[in-house]
Amino acid sequence: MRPGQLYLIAGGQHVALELRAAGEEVVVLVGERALRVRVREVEPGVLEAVVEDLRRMAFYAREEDTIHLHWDGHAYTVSRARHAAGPRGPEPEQDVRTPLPGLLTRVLVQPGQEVAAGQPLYVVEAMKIETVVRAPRPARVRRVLAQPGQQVEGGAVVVELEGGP
Amino acid sequence: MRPGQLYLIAGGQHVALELRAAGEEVVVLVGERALRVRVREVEPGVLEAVVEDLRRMAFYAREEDTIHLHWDGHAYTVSRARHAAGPRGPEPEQDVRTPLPGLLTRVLVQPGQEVAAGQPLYVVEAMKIETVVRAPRPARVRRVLAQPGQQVEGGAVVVELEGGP
Amino acid sequence: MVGTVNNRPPFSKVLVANRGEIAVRILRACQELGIRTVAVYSEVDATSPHVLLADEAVCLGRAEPEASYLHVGRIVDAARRTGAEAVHPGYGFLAENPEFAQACREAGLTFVGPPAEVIAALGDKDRARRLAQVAGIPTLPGHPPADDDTLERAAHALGFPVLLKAAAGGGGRGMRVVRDPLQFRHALASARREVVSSFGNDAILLEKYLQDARHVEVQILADRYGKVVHLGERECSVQRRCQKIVEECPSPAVDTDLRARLGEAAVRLTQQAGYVNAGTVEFLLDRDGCFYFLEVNTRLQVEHPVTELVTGVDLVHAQLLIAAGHRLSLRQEEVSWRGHAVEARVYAEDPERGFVPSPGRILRLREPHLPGVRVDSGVREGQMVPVHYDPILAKVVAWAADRPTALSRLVHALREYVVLGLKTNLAFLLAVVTHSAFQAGEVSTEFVDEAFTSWHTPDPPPEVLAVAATVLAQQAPSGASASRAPGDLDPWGRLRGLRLP
Amino acid sequence: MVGTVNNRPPFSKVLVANRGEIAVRILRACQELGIRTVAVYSEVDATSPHVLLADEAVCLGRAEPEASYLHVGRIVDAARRTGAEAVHPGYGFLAENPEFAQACREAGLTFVGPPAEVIAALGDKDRARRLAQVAGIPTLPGHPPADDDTLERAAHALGFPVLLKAAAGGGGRGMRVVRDPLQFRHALASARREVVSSFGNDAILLEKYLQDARHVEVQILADRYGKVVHLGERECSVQRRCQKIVEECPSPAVDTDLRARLGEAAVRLTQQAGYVNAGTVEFLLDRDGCFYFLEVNTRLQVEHPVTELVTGVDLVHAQLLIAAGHRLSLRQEEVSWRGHAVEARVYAEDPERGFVPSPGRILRLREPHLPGVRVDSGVREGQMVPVHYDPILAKVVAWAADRPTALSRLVHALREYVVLGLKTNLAFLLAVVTHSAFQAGEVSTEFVDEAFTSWHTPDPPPEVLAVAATVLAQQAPSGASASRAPGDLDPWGRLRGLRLP
Repeated sequence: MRPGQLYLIAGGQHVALELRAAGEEVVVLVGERALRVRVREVEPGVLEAVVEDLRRMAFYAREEDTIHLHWDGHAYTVSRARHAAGPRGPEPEQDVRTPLPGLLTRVLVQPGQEVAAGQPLYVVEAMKIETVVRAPRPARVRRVLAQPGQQVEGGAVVVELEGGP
Repeated sequence: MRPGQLYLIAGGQHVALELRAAGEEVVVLVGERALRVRVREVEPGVLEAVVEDLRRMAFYAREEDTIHLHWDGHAYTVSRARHAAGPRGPEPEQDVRTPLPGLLTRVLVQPGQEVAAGQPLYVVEAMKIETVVRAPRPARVRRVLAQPGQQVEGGAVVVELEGGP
Repeated sequence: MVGTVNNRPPFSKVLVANRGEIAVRILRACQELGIRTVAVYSEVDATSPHVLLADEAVCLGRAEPEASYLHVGRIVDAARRTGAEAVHPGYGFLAENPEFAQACREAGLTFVGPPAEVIAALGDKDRARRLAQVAGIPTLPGHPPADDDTLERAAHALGFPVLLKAAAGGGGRGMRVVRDPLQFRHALASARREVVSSFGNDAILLEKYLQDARHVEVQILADRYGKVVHLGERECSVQRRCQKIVEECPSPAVDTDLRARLGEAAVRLTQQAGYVNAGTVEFLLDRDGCFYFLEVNTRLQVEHPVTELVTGVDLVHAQLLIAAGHRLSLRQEEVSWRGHAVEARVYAEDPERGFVPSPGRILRLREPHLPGVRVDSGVREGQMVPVHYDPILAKVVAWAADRPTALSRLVHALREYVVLGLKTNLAFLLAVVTHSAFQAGEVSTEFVDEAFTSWHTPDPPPEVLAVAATVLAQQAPSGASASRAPGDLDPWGRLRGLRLP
Repeated sequence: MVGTVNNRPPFSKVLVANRGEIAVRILRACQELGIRTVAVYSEVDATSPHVLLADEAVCLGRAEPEASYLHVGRIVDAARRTGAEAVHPGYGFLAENPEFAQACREAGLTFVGPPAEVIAALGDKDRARRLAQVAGIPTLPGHPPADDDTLERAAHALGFPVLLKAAAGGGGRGMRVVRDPLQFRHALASARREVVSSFGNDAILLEKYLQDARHVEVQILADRYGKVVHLGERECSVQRRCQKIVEECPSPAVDTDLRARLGEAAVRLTQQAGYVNAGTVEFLLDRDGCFYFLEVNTRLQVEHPVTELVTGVDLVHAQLLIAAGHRLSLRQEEVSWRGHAVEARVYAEDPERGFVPSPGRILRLREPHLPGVRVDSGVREGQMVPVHYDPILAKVVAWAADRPTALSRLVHALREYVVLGLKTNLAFLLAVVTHSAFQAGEVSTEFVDEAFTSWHTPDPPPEVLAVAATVLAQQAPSGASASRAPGDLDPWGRLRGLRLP
């Protein structure tokens, strides 16, 4: 464990935390709270976590800098961010990414066009369901990178936006 | 995989097998049969095994030279033996070992005594149930190594036998 | 229930023409009856649970449904080559395709479902409406499939809101509620596009949209000899954009009298249609207890387990026995309803992004198992959930002697359901089943779309952030850290006394 | 069923004074009713499932039962300190100990079971026999507890075979069938030793042993206000050395008329005894349909799930509600039996060595989950099964509309049950439930001991030897080979087309 600052992304939010070693425990400063934490992997995919006086067995899975954790009836995904952000501010919006792989059935905007927040940009069909990808903010269309009828990957940028807040 | 002879113990029987590499497969000679085998661990604790034309997913667990395998509705334990034995002959009988840890409640024999096969030697109580440990073969009692009232470990020798076939 | 002869299997071998949880469900039912089983699969499903469970498995082709689970020729061929006597279509895919039923018949295979002609007649939503009218069952005002202009004029004549429905197919695909006349053309075009890719037919019909209504459906069983019984209703009002997500039996809005009237209508309609095998008649139910015919689903429903748990009748067993020509020995007066069952559908979808399907690898899976809870699952840990099919992972069904206890069981089961690695709707399902309106049984088909517009997935509590941070601050695990070390002392045993001494 | 008031929890907090599957079962029942829960545990159970499931957990002491689950003072103290209102004892341990019930009462805690006086009266097998005789229920000829000489004389007077039974306690402990007069003294001494360590009392009574009989027991529920109903019988003839291993409901030997007569006898006896809460009256049933009183178990039975699945009544919920003073609203004529349920008890024991308990670590655990199958489990993967307690791991219970289908389900479930690392009786259970006599429902309490004397665990087939050899010929795995590699392609996906193309 390397003490110091750590930046996480969870539920679309950036969070800055500070970790300090304290004997067998770690003290994690989250917002205004300081939590004593002890964590061990007891079986592959099972953590034992002691947070303050609470002891819990939790299923988890790790992929590189991301941890999936089932805690108190819910699954959470927490990733390590490369850089800091405002304390628990929204994640800075970047390119619009296709939420899932599928068939690009329609593109509803053209380069140069101004779009409002929430305006449909293009439509992907996958698993028998049409998914409309919308502009996350007011912006201008810079480029359109794929044509209807093409298969697009999850995460692919089909419409590049510029401007906005 | 090292080809060659392999000696296994399974279900109290010794089995000699021969393994030969054959491309991506292994050919295992068991008794008079030659079986083409391909095995991969696909997840921790899950094997994919292809034996001749049969493909099967099987749960397994390995402890050193022992493998536990769930196959076609049954669990089997197979261990690697240190030395050869007759082809599928019975495992040579050795010391009588206590089958489970518990309280030694009674010892029914004395050093020097001749015992018949099946004759009760001593009684262990565990999990609320009395277990009688019997002589596996006609023999003579060499030593008695524990006293009633003592806790004995699983696998411990309480009565040493000598002689017999 | 359905008469069996000396418990001889109804068929020697059955091919299950489906995948996922419903294929697993049907394969198990066959095995219980002593029937040998054949699975079919697409290339991406080579190691899916249904393939591993079957006695034999045949690869149909590439992942695309048209090359695999929708490919009539290949499925019939697989059945022929493996010597299957019957084909069970499950739901979705070819289940309501009359050409498939016909192709099976021509190949000498028993199709586990109604005759092709009945599927065709009832699958055409417009014909089904007319059949219902002939049987004296109320229908909502509407207009048969037509071109865009005709439908738009009809919509204005009916008055908004109106409902667009695919004339072919089911499962909510292509359904659109249109409230704003200006949106009509756009919604119609979108519905036609969605429908054509699912059913190969873009015919859309129109119905007056009934506000604040419940979706209630009646399960029927019909044998080859004209006998039909109903197994009561299922309440399916909890829908997100016309897709059912939580179903229950009985309906909190249906009493004994209404159940008898609904059941009688369903029996009358299916009897007149010459129906055979298991089927479902869907109705809308208004606040005054008036009901209107919606459509007939000529197959096993996703939500069939709630009826099974409450009536004690195994619908898949019944389907197989009826298909084998057995007589239905169950009399209507013998059908009894005991306790309450609720089902929640677990989907691989991302509630944060408008519930888009969220395919990916299941890194960790622990399904909940408690008394009174049944999980019909079609996935395994380590599996890649493919992008090409319906994103359902499993159904969690809770039974108890009364509705509050059944709901309580369902909540516990959903909270104990561990799926890591892909997004699911589990948190959303929990929000729905713990909502006060649902708990009170006071919901219409608009409930979910109205009550959860501002819902979002729960933020991680500080404990989760702290634990995650502690783990992430360590080196990413090498393989070694995941070793099982079976000979060790129980690692849990090392830490004691942190609870009350 | 049992009247609840606005679904308010019957207690705010309940302590469960047990471990393993029955503690898990009771904790879940409490949680479903909205009751907060307290687990107790011994040092070796610090991370057992029941501890992880409860809201709070209190360590009682060392592993030995006397220092933990049998320690009345510590359990009562734990309940007091955690603010529990009631204590549920489960089965075994202190469940039938009147001093414990009394200690709970004196500490102001509700004991979930009958009053201490009733436990004492019925727990004394000799007093219970006399109570049955007073209630007009047939009993077998016998002799009350006495010294060895008196009992031996009585045995000769009764004629062999005779049955030795512990005057205190239950669960088959200390029971011995003595067929050979020469073995009588030896068997008596052995029974006394076994019994004194379990119940702290070596009193043994004698009964004529009824050959070729069935063990059939009746479940009753009694509220505090004198109302008693019965929930029909369970067939428990499948026993190995007087320990039940497979149970079912209904009994293949009991028809409606006999059920009514058995039930009426059980109700009469418990009513006269002032019984409150759930209880079981055990009978022997001979070939002619005559039944004889055996004993009353004043607690929840291990095999209670078969009754729950067939009657739809949750016995643990009922116990809690009755203990809280609710009235039993269930009328006898409302009790109905639907379908058939069979339970098999999975034990950590080694059939190769005379079924000695086989404690150890569970390296791999996959419990079966199919429609109609309930698994009540008390263990988790990775857990060390301790040597100190009853070796039960779980119960597998299958329900279906008819007995053959229920048996078929049970067989499938047992075959899919994966426990690796310790020996279990699973292969033996499979041999029992697939045996032709059991399949035909034609078994007496001697069935297992007679039909399986030469049974041994199946030898590994050549495929298993070949696969094991291939694995063992490789280096023992380092940690790295067990890595999960979540980012990889699905490794199953790499191998295709080995089945039919």
